[in-house]
Amino acid sequence: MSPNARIVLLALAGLVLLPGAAAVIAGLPAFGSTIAQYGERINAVAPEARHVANMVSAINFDLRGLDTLGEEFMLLAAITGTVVLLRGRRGEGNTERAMRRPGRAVIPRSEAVVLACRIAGPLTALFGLYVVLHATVTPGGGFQGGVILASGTLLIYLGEGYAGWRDAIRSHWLDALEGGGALLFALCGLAPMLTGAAFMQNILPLGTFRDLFSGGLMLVENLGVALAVTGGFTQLFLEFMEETREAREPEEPGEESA
Amino acid sequence: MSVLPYAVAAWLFGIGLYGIATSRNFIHLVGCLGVCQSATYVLLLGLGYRWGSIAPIFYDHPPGTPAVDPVMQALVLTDIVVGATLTALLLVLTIQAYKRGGSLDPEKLRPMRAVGQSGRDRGSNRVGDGERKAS
Amino acid sequence: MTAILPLLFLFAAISGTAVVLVRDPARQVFAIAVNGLVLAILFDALQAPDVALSELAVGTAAVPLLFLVALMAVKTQPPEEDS
Amino acid sequence: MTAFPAALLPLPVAIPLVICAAMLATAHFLPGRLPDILATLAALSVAVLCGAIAVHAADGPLVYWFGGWEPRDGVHLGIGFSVDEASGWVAAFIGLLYALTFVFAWGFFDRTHGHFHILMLLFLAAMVGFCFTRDMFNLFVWFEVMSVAAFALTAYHLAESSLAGAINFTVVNSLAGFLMLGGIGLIYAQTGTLDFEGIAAAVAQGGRDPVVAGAFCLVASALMIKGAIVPFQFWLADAHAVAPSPVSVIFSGAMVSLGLFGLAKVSAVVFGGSDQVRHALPALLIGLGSFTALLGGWMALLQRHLKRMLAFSTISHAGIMLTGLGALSVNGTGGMLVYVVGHGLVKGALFMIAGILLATQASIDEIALRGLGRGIWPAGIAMGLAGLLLCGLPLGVLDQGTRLVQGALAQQGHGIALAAGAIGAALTGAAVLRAAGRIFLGLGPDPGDEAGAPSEDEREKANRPLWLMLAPCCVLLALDVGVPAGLIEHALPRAASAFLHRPAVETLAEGPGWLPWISVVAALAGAGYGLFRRRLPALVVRPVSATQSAPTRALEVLHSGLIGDYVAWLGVGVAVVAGVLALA
Repeated sequence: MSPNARIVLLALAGLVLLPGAAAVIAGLPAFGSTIAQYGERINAVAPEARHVANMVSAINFDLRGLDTLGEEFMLLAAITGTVVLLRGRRGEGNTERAMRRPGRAVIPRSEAVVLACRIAGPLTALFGLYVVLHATVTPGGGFQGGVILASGTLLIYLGEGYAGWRDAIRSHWLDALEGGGALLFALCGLAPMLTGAAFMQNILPLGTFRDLFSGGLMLVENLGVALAVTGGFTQLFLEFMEETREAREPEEPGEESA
Repeated sequence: MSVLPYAVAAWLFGIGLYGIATSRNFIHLVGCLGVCQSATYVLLLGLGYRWGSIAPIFYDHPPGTPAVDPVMQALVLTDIVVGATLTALLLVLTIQAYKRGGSLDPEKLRPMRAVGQSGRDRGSNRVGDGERKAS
Repeated sequence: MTAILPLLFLFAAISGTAVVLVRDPARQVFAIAVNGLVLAILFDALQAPDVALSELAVGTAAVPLLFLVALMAVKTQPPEEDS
Repeated sequence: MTAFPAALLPLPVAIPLVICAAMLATAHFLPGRLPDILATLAALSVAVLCGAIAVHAADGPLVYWFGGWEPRDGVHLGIGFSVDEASGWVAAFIGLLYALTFVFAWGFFDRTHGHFHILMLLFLAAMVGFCFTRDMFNLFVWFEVMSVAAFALTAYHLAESSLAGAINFTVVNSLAGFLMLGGIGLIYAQTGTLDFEGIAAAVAQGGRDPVVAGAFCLVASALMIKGAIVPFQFWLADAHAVAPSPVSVIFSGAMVSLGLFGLAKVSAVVFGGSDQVRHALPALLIGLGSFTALLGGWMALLQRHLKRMLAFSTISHAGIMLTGLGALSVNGTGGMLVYVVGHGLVKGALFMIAGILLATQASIDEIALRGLGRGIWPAGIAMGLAGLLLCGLPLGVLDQGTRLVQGALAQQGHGIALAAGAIGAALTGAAVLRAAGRIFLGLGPDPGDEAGAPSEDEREKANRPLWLMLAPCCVLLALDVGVPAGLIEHALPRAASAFLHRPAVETLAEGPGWLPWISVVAALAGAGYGLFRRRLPALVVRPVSATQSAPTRALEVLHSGLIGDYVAWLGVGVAVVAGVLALA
């Protein structure tokens, strides 16, 4: 089909769908007028039932924890898939050591960059940890914090260069981190069943409302998610960076962090 | 105003589809897919919003204060993870496809081409990519 | 507040359209990052700070980074000769 | 505290998840064969558990609330699993198919540190979750986990065609996910709940509502994309043809039909209360289904790449399943459920035979393989039998499903759908039988139109003995033929009514007994024509070739492999669904 025919086809479909979309939009409750009963009910019930302030975390880790379990394993599937697809060509064996082109000079980095990264790295890590730990009281949680932590590891790359980064971060540690985090989450589901409770039932002490350690089992699940996401995203960055290394003329490290 | 968010969501999905249909570069195409996905974020959060409500975090406000719908937010959170995973996977596929096929153009990469290695193969029957002009 | 929200929605529509219309992937990356940022601000205005934080981490940092690296990988590597 | 049988419900999902997380955590220390063993055992335990659940669900659906969040004052707070007998058996069948696939692939993926097994186990867990859940968003989550695992598995070979196929698959199915999520957002905003029952109750009270129709349009389109219904079918041939053969077994045997299974559940249980949806469904499903059955069958006949041929045959059979669904009766849906299992068994066996040819003869091209299969004649017998079963040989589970679907269609006077299904099955059977004859008997020296079809050299590692690959294939065929018909006849009326949430019926009608034979005869005739074209009088051959060529070329051009085209057709498909809903 020629591109023009394609656009005509799509436009025709759009024309048919337009009145339908208009009818649907007209039938929806006006923007901002009301929210669904389910959400309203959770806002009413969950603070008291689970002693947590952040309703989104309560839903993610308790009320609808199964969704998050699925989501975590979706991430795991994607990252495993990425690893399989990227390594398939390189061969599994090559990934343990930094791939350095023979004869390539190590590019010196300016002192300022190294220093800035050595300062910013720990700060990013701290911020990530803060976001992870405060899942039940303020915005954030294992996923957001994990992504921030993984981004922080990229600062090692910026400051210490590729080889230093590659030496600091080993692929099978990341596998262990990712798999271990996901395993922890899944076991949080199964463990309560041993006591006769339901899958993922919150059987731990709930703590005090607005306290950092509130929410019981949610804290463990949050930790599992944080581990899995940190490991997973770092693995993702690592594998992607690896793709750029086989170039004939490697790029100046640092360019891509714009 | 009462329909704007939904209209924006529909627009984003439509323009994303248009982008995918006309894209000549896989990396660009992955970006367009992200636009389609952002339509779902906007739709869901728009549906879960209520004027004059606080965020569903009862830290500075006592429980019982009217808050927006936390369920929609939880759904969108999951959706964002979906988006990140899809983007990563598609980019990997794109990189590998480029290495194999030497092109990032969706019009040039074909899943399977017609071959004619059998004994009596008539050219008229072949529907190869030769018939498609890379316009 | 009432005036900001519609404006943000319109910005989201415009920046999304820009992502589609900027056909050069190297420049599209910036459009994607801007789109992510606009969406993050919009989500925060919609009282969804959790989602905004995720979108900030994923949409403006992680995803554009992956795009950049993919672009680099494609630019720096000649395709293989064999299949 | 949940009582015994219901307390089993989370396990078939949790066990594979735990095992694959543990496998990933220890990926670099696992000895060679352990992933194979663990994965096979996990899949078997899923099958056994699901079977046990299905047995217990005979008296009524088992319900399980995660996190102990039981509904309070009629509001569903948490996520629930609700398993009726039919869903349980379908999940058990899926577990079994995985176990046999793991045996089939024994040692095939030994260089990936168990990563293949991790993806497959995730795929399995997602499918079981998809069958069991009673929550719209949870359905979406499993739908996406399924997709993501499948995307990565498709591209495993890293050849150009497999990457292109995987990209098409990923883009189209991601769009399906977005559509589905949009639909879920709409229905949630309108009804205020995500639980199947809750939505059903709200929908039934609501009357004609464009939002409900719109939500259904989006969700149904998404599931039809997964189920490869025309005009959403394009991705399937690209993806199934290039995926490693063990993965294709799962794709065709379980994933596609699971999309339609989901559609059956959603349209009957969730949106069944809407008059608009109920009035639109028969025309929509039977129309699209008949068209799909014919187009898939015709395309299958024109292929020479064996896996691509089987992929098109899957499209055709998905169309037949959809017509069964479109009857909107206990009879039709029951037939479709049996058909899902039977088709999975037969199609799984056929993809395994394709894998055997890839491994032992290092080719998948029907014409290139001519006569090369003589050395592995047991595979030839299996392929011949599978081809006959595929076109409707009155024997076994697939045939029982076919008859029930035909019975439902005949009852409601859908003659055209009846004919389309029979012709579609005959065409796919003809294609498979022609390929079997050419490969294993060396017949058909001069290929017809199929010579111009796309094909590609491909090979898979030949590191397994023939018997190890043949055994799971034979088990699948034996199951299809061997499961006593009386068992299904006895349980199905009850199970299908429970699945649809309708009052139980006594017996189910079957279609006319001569119809399957017509398909078989037509399939044999079609295969014979393909193989003995040379020896037939020109009077027969010329008109047939003349009518074949033009539509053939047009169809191949349509299946262009270009993602832009597919997206345009996707838009058309959604518009068709919306149009039919609007007119109802």
